[in-house]
Amino acid sequence: MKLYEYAAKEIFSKYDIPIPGSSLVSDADGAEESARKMGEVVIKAQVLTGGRGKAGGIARASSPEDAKSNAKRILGMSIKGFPVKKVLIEEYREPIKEMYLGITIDRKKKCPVIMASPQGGIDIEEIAKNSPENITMVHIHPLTGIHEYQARMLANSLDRDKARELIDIIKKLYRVFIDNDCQLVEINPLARTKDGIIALDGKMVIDDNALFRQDFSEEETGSLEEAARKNGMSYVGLDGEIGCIVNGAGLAMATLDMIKQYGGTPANFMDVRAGANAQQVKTALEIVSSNKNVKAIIINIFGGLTKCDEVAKGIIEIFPEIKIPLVVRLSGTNELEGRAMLGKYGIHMASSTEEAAKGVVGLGHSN
Amino acid sequence: MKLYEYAAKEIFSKYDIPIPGSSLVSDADGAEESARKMGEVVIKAQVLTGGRGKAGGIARASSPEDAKSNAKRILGMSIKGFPVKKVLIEEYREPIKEMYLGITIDRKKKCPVIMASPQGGIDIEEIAKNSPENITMVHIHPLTGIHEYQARMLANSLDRDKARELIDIIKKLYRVFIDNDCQLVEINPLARTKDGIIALDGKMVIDDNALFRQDFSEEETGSLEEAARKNGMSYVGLDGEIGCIVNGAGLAMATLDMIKQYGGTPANFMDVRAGANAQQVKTALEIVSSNKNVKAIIINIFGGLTKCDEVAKGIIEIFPEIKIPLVVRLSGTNELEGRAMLGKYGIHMASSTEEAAKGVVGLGHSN
Amino acid sequence: MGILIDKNTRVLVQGITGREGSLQTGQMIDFGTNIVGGVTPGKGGSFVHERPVFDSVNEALKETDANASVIFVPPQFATDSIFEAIDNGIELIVCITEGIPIHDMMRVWPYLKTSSARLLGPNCPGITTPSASKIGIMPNQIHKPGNIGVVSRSGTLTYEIVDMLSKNDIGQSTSVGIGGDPVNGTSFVDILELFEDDPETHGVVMVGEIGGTAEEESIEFIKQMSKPVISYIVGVFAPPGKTMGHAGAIISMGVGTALEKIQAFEKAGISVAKSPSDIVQLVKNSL
Amino acid sequence: MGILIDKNTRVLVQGITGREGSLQTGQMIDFGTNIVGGVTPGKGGSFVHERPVFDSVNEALKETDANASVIFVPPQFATDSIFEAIDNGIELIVCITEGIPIHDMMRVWPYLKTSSARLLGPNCPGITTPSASKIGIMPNQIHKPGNIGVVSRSGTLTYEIVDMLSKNDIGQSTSVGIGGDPVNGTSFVDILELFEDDPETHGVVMVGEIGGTAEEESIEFIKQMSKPVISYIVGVFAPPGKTMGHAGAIISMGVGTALEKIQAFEKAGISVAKSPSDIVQLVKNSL
Repeated sequence: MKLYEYAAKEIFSKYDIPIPGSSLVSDADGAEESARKMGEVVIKAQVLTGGRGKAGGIARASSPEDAKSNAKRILGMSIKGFPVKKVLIEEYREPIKEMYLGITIDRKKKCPVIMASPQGGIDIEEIAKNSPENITMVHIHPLTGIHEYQARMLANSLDRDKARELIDIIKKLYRVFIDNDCQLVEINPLARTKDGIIALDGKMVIDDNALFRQDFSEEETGSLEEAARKNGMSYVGLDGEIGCIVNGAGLAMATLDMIKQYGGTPANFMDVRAGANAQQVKTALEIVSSNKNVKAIIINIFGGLTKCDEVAKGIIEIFPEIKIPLVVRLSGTNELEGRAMLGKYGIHMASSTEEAAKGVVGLGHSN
Repeated sequence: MKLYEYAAKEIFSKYDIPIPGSSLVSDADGAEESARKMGEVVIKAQVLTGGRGKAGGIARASSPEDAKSNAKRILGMSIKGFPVKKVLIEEYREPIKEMYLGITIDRKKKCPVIMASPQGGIDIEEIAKNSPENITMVHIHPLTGIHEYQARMLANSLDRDKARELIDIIKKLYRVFIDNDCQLVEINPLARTKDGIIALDGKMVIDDNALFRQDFSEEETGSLEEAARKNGMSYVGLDGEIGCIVNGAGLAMATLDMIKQYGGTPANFMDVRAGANAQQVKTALEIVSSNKNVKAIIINIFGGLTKCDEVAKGIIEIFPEIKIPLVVRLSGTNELEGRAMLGKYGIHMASSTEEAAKGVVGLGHSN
Repeated sequence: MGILIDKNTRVLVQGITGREGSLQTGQMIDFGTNIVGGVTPGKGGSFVHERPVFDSVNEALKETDANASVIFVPPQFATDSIFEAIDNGIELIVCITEGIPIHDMMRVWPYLKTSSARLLGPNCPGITTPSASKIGIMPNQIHKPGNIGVVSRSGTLTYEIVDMLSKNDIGQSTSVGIGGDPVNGTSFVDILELFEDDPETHGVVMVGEIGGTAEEESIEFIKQMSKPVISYIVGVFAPPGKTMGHAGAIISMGVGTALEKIQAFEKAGISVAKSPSDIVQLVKNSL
Repeated sequence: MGILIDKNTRVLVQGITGREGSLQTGQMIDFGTNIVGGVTPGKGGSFVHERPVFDSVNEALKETDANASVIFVPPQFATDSIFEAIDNGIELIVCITEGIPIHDMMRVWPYLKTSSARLLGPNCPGITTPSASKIGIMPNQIHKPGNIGVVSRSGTLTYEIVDMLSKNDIGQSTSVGIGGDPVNGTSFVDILELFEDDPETHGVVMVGEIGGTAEEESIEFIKQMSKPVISYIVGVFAPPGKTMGHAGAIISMGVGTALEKIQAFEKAGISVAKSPSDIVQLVKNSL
C-alpha cells in the first residue's frame, strides 16, 4: 500500500525527522489562507504516482494570491490518470544541497538495505544506472537492526560536515521502516538548508500482508482493485479485451502469457486465491465483467484448496446476468462435479490452460 | 545493583504486571493510616537481602492498630545486618496457588533463561536441587527475543487454566528484563487468586555496567562499598584483619587466597582497577584503613595500564596519616621509579605476591 | 527415492485443527503420508483423523518421532510456528501459509540459516514424492511416479504442469514448490543440487516467474549440472511496476522481468518452454 | 610460531586516538607489533605514532591490509566496534574494554558465532607471542620466548604468572587472556585446542577463577590432550554470593565456586597449583 507524501511526512514528524511546516488543503481558498500564514510556499499535488514535478503538479508561490491560483490549477489536474484531490501547502526551504536516502528490501540478501546518495532530487534508479559509485548501500541484519557504525558510514557518504544530524535521521528512518512494516521508505530530496537537514519529500510503501497490525486505513477509491481486495482477491486492470479469472498468481500469469501467444490481449490480472468459495467466484465475475472493454472471459481453475464444484456454483449464480461469452477450465479437486454442473448451461469448457486460452481468444475476436 | 521489593514492583506496574495496591511508609503512623484505607494488609520489611519472612520481617494485620504495632516492631528490626528503614503496606491477597517465575542469564549458553515452577514461595535453588522436574527452563535467543510458543510452554507448565493471563505476564516480564538491563528479575510467589494472577513479591538485580543508560539512583548508604564504587573501584567487606588493595580482580582473589594460605584472614577484597591514579590509590588506602579491624595492609600492584609511580605517589600522600603497617609490592610499568619513591619512607617492600602475602600476615600477627 | 521425503518421513501438522489443516491432513493420509500427529495450542488431548493433537511441538516430540512438519496456521502466527519447529529440531518444515508479513520472514531467515532445518515456503504448495509421501496441498491425483524432478515458485501452475506431465506418461521423482514469497527458505539452487545428486532423477522441470533474481542465481549451477533442465518462466505479459497478486511478483530496481530471465536462460543454453505443453515436448526430447 | 598471531599479523587499533588507545599503540609498536593504522570516527586523516587514522574500519581496509584489530573504545560504544570489525571481515578481534553491559555482549554472541571471526575478550589483556607480536596491554618486559602456552581469564594475575615463568627461565609460546566477563568470545577449550595443535607449545598453564563453568567445561578436552596442563584457580576465599569486582565472578545456581572447580580438576587428574610459585614447580616437573 502506497502512502501519500503528506501521510509519509506525518509519520516522519512523529519520529522527529525534520519536515517543513505544512497544511493539507482540498480547495484554492484553503491554499490562500495557509500561504498567508507561511510566507513563501510550495504547492504540491498529492497523488500516488511519481513524476508530479514534470507534469506541473508542483509550484512555488511567493504570495497568497499566487498560491491560490496555482492551487486552483493543480487541483484541476489529473496526473497519469490520478485526479488531484488534495494539495500540500508547504513552507519553502532553500536547499543548499539535495541528497537521497531510502530503505528497501534486498530480496537476494533477504534483509533491509539502506541507500544513500549525495546526489538527490532525481530518480535513484537513474543514479544507480549511470553513477553507481555515488550510491552507498548498507545491508542491515534484521535481528540486530542498524549499527551506529553503519549509520555513520551512510552519513559520511552524504555530508561529512553534518554527520551527527544525519546519523540521527538515518537511525530514525530505520525505525520508521521497521515499525511500519515498510517495503520502501524514501526521502528524496533530503536537503541541507541553512537551518539544518530536512526531508523535502517522502514516500512510503507498506507491506499489504502486514496491514492487520498497522493502523493505515485505505482511502476509498471505488476501483475494481479495491473491490477485489475487500473480497480477499487480487485484481490488476490492463488494457486488453479478455477478462481473466484464475486461482493462483503463477497460473494467472501463465494464462495471461498464453492469451498473448494466441493473439489476444488480457483486460486484467485476477487471482481468486486458494480456497475461493462460490460467493467470491460470483464477485470475481461481477468485477471482471464490469469492465466495458471485456469481450470474452476465461475462468481457469486448477483446484487444490479451491473446489471446482464451488467455482461452478458461483458461476451458475451469476451466469444468466452476464452477456459476455465465457470459457471455463476446471481441473483438480471435485473436477467432475464442477464440470457436470456447468454442462447443463452450455458453457464452453476446456481441459487445459492452453485450450482455454485459445478458445477465449477466438470468442473475443468473434464477439 | 539490587532493587528493593517496592522498586521492583513499581517497575512491574509500569509494564502492567498486576501487583497488590500498596503504600511505602517509614513510620508506624503511616502504616496505620494506609491500613485504614486498605483493610487487611501485609507489612513487609524493605531490605536488600533474602529471608525476611523467617526473620519476622513480614506480618499480616487485619486492623489498622494491628498494622501500626507490627510496623513499629518491624521498623525496629535489623535483618542480616540491614536495618529496616521502610516497610511496604500491601493489600492482602489470598493465594489459591503460589508459583515461581524468574529470568536470569545462563553464562554457559550466553543467553537469558526463563525459569518457571508451579511450586513457588520457597527458594528456587531448593526446588532446583530437590525436584528439578518441577522447573521448566526456556532459553531465549537474545536477538529474536521471546517467542509466543515459549511463553505458552512456560505458562502451561505453571497453570494450564490460566495460560492466557500467564503468557501475557511472562512476555511483559521479559520486556522488564531486557529494558532494564537485568541480571535477574524474579516474581516469587506469583500467585493465583480469585481475582486473577498477581505478583506478590518482586526481586530485580541490575547490571552495574549498564547503569549509565538506566535511570536507577543508588540509595546513599555511606558504606565503604559505595565509597569505593563512586571512585571507580570495587570493595567488598570481609571478616578478617588484613586490608587488601590490589589491581585486577583475578590478582586480588589470588592475593586473598595466599593470605589465607599463610594463616591470615583478609579484611576486604579491593580492586583498584586498571589504570588507577594517585588520587584513587590514596582513596583506596583511606577506605581500607577506616575499617577498625585492620591490623596490616597489603598493596599488591602488577602494573600494566596502572603505573607503579602513580601508585607510589598515592601511597606517599597519605602514608604519614595511616598508623597501620603496610607491605607494598610493585611490579610492571614504571616499577623502578615507584620502588625508588617508596624506598625513602622505609615502607616494607616485597617482590612477589607470595612474599607480600607472607609479609603482611606476619605484620598482622605482630601488630 | 526422490528428494527430501520418503515413506519413512514422519509428519507433524502444525495447525491441524483448523479448517484447511484438518482437510489437508485427511488428503495427506489418503495419499499415504505418515502423519504422526498435530499441534494446536489449547487443543492438546484431542484427535483429528485419529491422529493425536498436542499443545506444542515439544510435547508432540515426547510422544511421536516426527522429523518433518507442515504449517497451516494463520499468517500472524506462522513465523512463531516456524521458530517452534526449528527450535525443536524438526529437519524439514513445509510452510503452506500465505500472506506472512515480509518483515517477519526477514527475521526468520538468519535464524534458519544457523540451524540445520530445511524450510520449504512459506506460501508454497509443499512437496510430493509419488507413491511415497506428500507434505502439503498438491492435489493427490495429479502425481505419477517417475524420473523427472519438478521445482517451482508457483502453486496452481505447478499442479497444471505436474498433471500435464503425468497425463503424458512423464512420471516425477519429486515435485517441490519453494513458494512465491520474496523471502523464502529454499532456493532453486538448493533443490537443483538435491536433484543432481538423486540417482532416481533423470531430468528437471523448473518453473520460474517474474520478480526477484532467484532464477538468474541458478544459471551458473544449471550450466554445470549433468542432468537436463527444462525451464518455464511466466509473467512476460505482466506490466512492469505492477504487483501481480500476492505472489511477491514485484519488480524492483529494474531486475527480474520475465523477459530478462528468459533471455538470460537462453543465453546460457538452458531450454526455455513456451507453454505447459511445450514443457512436455522439451522433456521428451531431452531424455 | 605460537597461536593466533605472528610477525605477519597486521593490526588495526579501534579507538586509537583515546588516552589508553594511543598509549598502548606506542607500547605495541615498541614490542614489534605490526600496527598498520587506527580508527576513530571523526578523526580520519590524522596520525597517531605515525600510523594513519581512519573514520571507519571499512575505510581503513581500503588503505591497509589489516587482518586483526584491538578495541580500546569506551564500554557504551565497544560492541558497535565489535560488530564493525566482524562485518568487515577482521579475523582476530581483541577487545580490551572493561565494563560492557552483559546484555550487549549477549547480542554480540550469536552474531559472532555465525561469522568466521575470533573474538578475545572483552575485558581481557590481549595476546602476546614473544619475539613476534603483541596485541593488547600486557607489559612488554614480562615475556620470554619458549614453549609454554598460557591461557587465563584474568588480567594482572596473568602478568604475575607470565613474569614469574620468565624469571624462572620458562619461556612462552603464546600468552592469551580470554577475558573475565560472563559473556566472552573465546573459551578455554578454544585456546587449548590451538595449543594442542601448535608444535611449538609443549605444555600449558591455565589460570581460572571462581564463577561460571568455563573451567569445568574444559576438563573433558584436557583429559584427552597429549600435552601437560597445569591449572591454577583463584577465588577459594571469595565468599559465595558476593560479587568480587567486575570480573564476572558471580556465583549462580550453586555452581562455579573455586573449590568445586579445583576438586573437579583434581578428580580428573589435572595438576592444580597452590600458588604462582607452585605453577613454576609443576611446569618444571611436567616437562
